[in-house]
Amino acid sequence: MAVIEASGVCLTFQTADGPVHALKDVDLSVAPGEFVSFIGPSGCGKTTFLRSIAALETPTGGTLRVNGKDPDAARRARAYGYVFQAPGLYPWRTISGNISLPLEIMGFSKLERAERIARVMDLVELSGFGAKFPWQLSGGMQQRASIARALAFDADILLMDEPFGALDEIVRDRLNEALLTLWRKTGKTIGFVTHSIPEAVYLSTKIVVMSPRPGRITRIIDSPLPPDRPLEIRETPEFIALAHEVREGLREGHGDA
Amino acid sequence: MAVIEASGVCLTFQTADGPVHALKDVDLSVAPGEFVSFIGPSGCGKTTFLRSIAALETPTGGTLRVNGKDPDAARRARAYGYVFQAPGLYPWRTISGNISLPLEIMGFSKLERAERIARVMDLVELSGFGAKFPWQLSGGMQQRASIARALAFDADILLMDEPFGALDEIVRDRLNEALLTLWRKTGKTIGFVTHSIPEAVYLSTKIVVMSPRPGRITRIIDSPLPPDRPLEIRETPEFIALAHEVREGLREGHGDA
Amino acid sequence: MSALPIIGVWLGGWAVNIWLSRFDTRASRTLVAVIFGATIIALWEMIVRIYAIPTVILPAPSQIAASFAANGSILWTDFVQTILKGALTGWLIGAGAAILTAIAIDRSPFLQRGLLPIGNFVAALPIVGIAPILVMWFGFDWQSKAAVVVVMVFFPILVNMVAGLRATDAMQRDLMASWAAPYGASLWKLRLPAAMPFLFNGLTITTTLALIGAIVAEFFGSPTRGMGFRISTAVGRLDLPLVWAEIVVAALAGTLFYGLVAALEKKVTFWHPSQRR
Amino acid sequence: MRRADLVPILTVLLVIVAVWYLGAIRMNATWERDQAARAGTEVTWSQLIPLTLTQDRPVLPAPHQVAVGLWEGVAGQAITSRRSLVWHAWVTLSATLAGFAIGTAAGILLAVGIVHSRSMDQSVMPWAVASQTVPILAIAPMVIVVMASAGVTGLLPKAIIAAWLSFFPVLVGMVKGLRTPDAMQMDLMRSWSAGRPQVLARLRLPSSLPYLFASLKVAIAAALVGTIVAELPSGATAGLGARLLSGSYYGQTVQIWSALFMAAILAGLLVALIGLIERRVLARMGLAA
Amino acid sequence: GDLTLQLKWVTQAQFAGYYVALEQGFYEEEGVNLTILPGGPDIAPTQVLAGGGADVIVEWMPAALAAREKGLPLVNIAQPFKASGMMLTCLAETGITDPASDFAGKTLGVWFAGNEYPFLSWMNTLGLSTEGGEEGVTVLKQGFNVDPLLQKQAACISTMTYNEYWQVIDAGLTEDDLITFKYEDQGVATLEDGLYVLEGTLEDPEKVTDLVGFVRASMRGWQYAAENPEEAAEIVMENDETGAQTIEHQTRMMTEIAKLLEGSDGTLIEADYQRTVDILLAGGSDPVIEAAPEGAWVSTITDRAFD
Ligand SMILES: Nc1ncnc2c1ncn2[C@@H]1O[C@H](COP(=O)(O)OP(=O)(O)OP(=O)(O)O)[C@@H](O)[C@H]1O
Ligand SMILES: Nc1ncnc2c1ncn2[C@@H]1O[C@H](COP(=O)(O)OP(=O)(O)OP(=O)(O)O)[C@@H](O)[C@H]1O
Ligand SMILES: Cc1ncc(C[n+]2csc(CCO)c2C)c(N)n1
Ligand SMILES: [Mg+2]
Ligand SMILES: [Mg+2]
Repeated sequence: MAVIEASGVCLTFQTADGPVHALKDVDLSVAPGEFVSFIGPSGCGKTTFLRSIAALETPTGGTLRVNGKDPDAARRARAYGYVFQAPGLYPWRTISGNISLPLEIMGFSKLERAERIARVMDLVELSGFGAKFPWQLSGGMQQRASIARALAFDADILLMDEPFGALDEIVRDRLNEALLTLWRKTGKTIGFVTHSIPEAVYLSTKIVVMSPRPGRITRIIDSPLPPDRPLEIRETPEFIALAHEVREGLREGHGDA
Repeated sequence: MAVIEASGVCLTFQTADGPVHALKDVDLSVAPGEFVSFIGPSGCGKTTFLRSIAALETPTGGTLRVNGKDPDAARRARAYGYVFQAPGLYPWRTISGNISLPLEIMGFSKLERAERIARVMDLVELSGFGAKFPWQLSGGMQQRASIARALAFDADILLMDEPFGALDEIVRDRLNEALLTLWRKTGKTIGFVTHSIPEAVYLSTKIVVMSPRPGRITRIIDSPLPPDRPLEIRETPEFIALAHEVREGLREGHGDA
Repeated sequence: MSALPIIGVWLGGWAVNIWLSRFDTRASRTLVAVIFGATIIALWEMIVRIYAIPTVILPAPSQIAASFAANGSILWTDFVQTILKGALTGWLIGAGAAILTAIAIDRSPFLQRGLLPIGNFVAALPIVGIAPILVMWFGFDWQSKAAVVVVMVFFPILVNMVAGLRATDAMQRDLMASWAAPYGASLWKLRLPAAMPFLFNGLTITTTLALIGAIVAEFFGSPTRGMGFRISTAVGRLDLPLVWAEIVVAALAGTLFYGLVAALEKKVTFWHPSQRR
Repeated sequence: MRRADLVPILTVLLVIVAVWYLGAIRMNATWERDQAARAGTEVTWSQLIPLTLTQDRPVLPAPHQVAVGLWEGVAGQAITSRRSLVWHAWVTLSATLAGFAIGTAAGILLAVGIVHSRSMDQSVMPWAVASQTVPILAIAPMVIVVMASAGVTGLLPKAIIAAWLSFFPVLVGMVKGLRTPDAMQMDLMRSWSAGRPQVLARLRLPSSLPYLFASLKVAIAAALVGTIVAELPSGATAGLGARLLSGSYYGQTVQIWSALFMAAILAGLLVALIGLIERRVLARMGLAA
Repeated sequence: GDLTLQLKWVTQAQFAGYYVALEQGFYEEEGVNLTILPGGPDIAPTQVLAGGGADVIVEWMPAALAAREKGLPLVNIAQPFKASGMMLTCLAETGITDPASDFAGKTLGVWFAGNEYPFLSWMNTLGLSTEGGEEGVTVLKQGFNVDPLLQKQAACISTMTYNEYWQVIDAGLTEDDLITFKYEDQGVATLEDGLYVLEGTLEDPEKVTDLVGFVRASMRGWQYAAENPEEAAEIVMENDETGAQTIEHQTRMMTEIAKLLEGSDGTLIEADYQRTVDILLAGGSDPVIEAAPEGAWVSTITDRAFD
């Protein structure tokens, strides 16, 4: 059974300047354990689609099922971990306090909280920084903390909206590697929005290219790359060819800037 | 004669936690009409160096000459156009009002202002948006407006601090092309800070790789690429080799993330 | 038992408002506020009547309205004396002086560092306390009321304006520097516009302060007109409906004054995020 | 206040004191000249200056006279004495604190309601603004009398007037503060399917604290003003306001100014105290600036 | 039983009788548990009474009768003060010598909040408008002190023989610098500082008994105060919560008050009442009261008290 199943999903925002068609007739099926990247020019509806999956927006047409339920039921069943572009940590809580927050809300016991916090902090290589406040950490560390927070409660589906947009290339490479490892180890289903073609190609099993006005899917590219991907894979011809294909797909839908 | 001539430039910030060595023994010579990119991990002093050139910071050691004068004299002679990472438009002025501002300050006549505004708006593909206020435009458009503003008064030296950091890849490609064209046409000297290796390689005649703690130059790579560069050049072996060299240079100086 | 209709009216008004608030248009928002006010007035009238509260303690809204209608010319004279002459003049002078002072000290970090903490301190003081002194210095007529208002509004506006002049972000200042802009240009084209949201913060806060200052100062001596004078005299004569009519005038004038400044703010600082939506 | 600011602050204070002395000489000179004229004599400047600075009922007392008045009021009396400024300050302080507590509680509760109920937002806010334009200070005497008729006397009527003035800044600040969490933070809460009370306790309240403290500083100053004005009409009861009034009644300008400075010091201390608590709390929360 | 007394003004020797009686235990002897509420510039005792905040008030008769006409049924139950202490004090340098001819065009300071009636009656009898101009007088709402005279903001200000007048003197002016017009001398004196209750109170026999005891004790207090001005001033000082009074001023005030008490045993003299009413009724277009009041005083309390 598909984890995410969209057919004919439409979403129109009513604004003061008239309706904005953020999504139109979007069809997509994501199998368990897939790593799906969404790429496309600004305003093409990537965020809107991710938010619809997480029941943070409600589509105005079509059907969208998550784990066979409607998205809001899935949300209430705490099926999602969501990572935004900015770390969005609470400045008045320490790093472990931040990771602990969703666990507190979901009613985990104190003991279990401590255990889970330790595990995810280790996973994102932040052990030892638990007592620090967010602003005492670099941007990259903050972003890792926010990923740890989304991982802590072990949702099946991880949705990440440009999580590495603000980081410099070297740090980004490292986090990309870490994310791949995590995905291989846990077998989670991941939805990932990015602006970077190499990043999309490097990470995904499936690349969804979108185009704006109205927001729709123009290409779905399945990646032939193996799950094990050293950073150097980016200089292989397969990689470059795939990147080229994605770039082509992007150009098509890119009428204007 | 070199446009920018730095020898042994040091800059130390006195902070509450003790001195921060933002720049140490920086030597660099930039000839007229060169396109110099600065690349390096966060905090390595790229911004600080660019600001020192523009006389927005004062080095604490070494000598720095611009057009043979000291930077402050060059500033007063209006030698610089400066583009910051964020657009920094004045929200109470329209787009053309913003572009007009430096022209008003420098005492251009009304007629000439109008003429120049039209020209640079056309250059950055913003014609027709002159009467809009900054917040009515997308981030990319705002950034282009801020570039137009720096171009309007035709300074010899253009200093750009991660001007395209916030833009999506396609728009970024376009602006990169436009910037190259402009540079070829006008023969300006350009100093350009970026985090993106492909961008640095694509644009520059000279790539300056920096490393932090203390901020210093670790490599200066002169580009063998021809001035005429179609976007496809990025898939050529020379390009990839150059990118590889830059990445190596970056890794060297990159102790931690 | 007699409380039943009161509770009924309250619940009724509340229910209508909950229903109305869902529309969230401009008209419905106004209507909600009006209904809220009308409910309170209706409750007031009912409470006064049902519990037979003596007029000398709390007059009913209907009595206040009657007194308002009957004393139009008195209310107008008092309005002119206290609000137009005392509060408005004082507010204009105080605001003008504060703005000019702020610009004057803006260039001197020394003065800023010396004056601002003191200004902040003075802005928190119970300035009305100096009303008797200023009445002693400036005489009985509106001039002393205006003086009280000047002193009351000066520091809050000064502090806000100075903060505003410094509120330009570093990038905007650096841009000016990179264009080698002279002082006048950067004041006129950058710092004054950037200071407007702060300035208006000070201006709106002080509208109500100005009214309070002008009215209270009349307690320390006044000619035989003015809202503070009338209120204390009418209390002495047990003419409570007139007292409340004056209060209504004060509240109306205050709300209007506040509204005007807020509207001006909207016009001048249209570009500020808090004004957009 | 940083060390480096001390020199400019002292300089400005020095200038103020100098101007004050000059003003005192000028304003008090009229009286000395009139007295001389009545006695048919002339006064020279050198006689005038010491005379103007030592009057019993100066129009403007000289700084040292106020300082002496303040010192005698504070240190020259047993603090339980009716003549002790400390005692009067305490009377005023207790009503101020009570009013401040009531006002703050009301402001916070209203703000929570407004943030959660749209109909409350639309109906309460405009009237809260209007409430502040009611010249409460002018009707303070009436409020006191009316409350007395309902059997409420002593500290509470003053506290209510103080509360009336102090709830507004808290309300405005808290509404703003409770609404500061950005869409992303709210969305995070939603993606964890947190309930309203959880969002309030774990997101809205903590993020509103900086706003709360900023408003509390304004509110405590407003509460002090309210208490002092509420003390004015009942001239014979205790408190700094009563001191101010009786000073005025008997033309004791030194007493007025001493009471005024005592009030100023009280205001300064209260604001500083809140600032201290603010720094402590925010530091513990990692929000210190 | 319990009684609450609302004074007209701040704690000072003007009310010494009540404080002395309280301190000497006279009220206790009568079985009255008295609470004294000091007044202030903006406290209208009539309003406090109407609101139920007090059982008895000290008030001037013009204000009491005006309130009665407004529908608040005030009744005078005793009148400790025989004579009026009101006067206008003018600077001699203004050249005012005769009220009838010299006030026109001048600025005069007047107390409001219910204290303006005697002045308005006087101006009515003089035929002077209080709206300013050449023909009338300009009226200032006089604040809390005598500054308007010292600052020459007014030609004359209202003073009491026992209080403000001496503040002017204390400020450094001499009697020669001043010229005073007592209301008594001008024939416009109205009764001051009487004791008033609401009609309803008199219908309650228990309260009436308390009031009888209260009036008897109060008059003992007044007598004691008049005979021992220094001790009375001391007692006043002890009861002053502001701590602003000086013993010299209070002693002098007590001496002056004693003069106003002379000739009264606390019983209202009908002729004085009639004179006050006539003055208030007089004066052309805008009299203080429109009609002669009925039942505005009773002698039952004083009769029982001084039997
Ligand atoms: N709440 C909203 N109200 C109205 N229009 C909206 C809203 N949210 C998004 N939109 C519009 O919907 C379209 C799609 O927006 P969306 O944020 O999904 O784009 P995106 O692909 O994530 O772009 P970006 O790369 O810039 O993040 C845009 O035109 C946007 O302006
Ligand atoms: N005004 C300042 N005061 C103190 N330290 C500063 C100041 N400006 C910069 N620094 C420090 O100087 C170093 C260099 O900063 P700079 O901004 O030049 O880095 P950068 O290379 O531009 O980094 P980024 O890629 O993050 O923009 C950093 O360690 C920074 O913390
Ligand atoms: C605002 C104000 N109102 C009235 C009086 C006058 N007053 C009422 S009782 C009394 C007797 C004590 O002197 C006096 C003078 C005043 N002084 N100030
Ligand atoms: Mg997006
Ligand atoms: Mg930088």
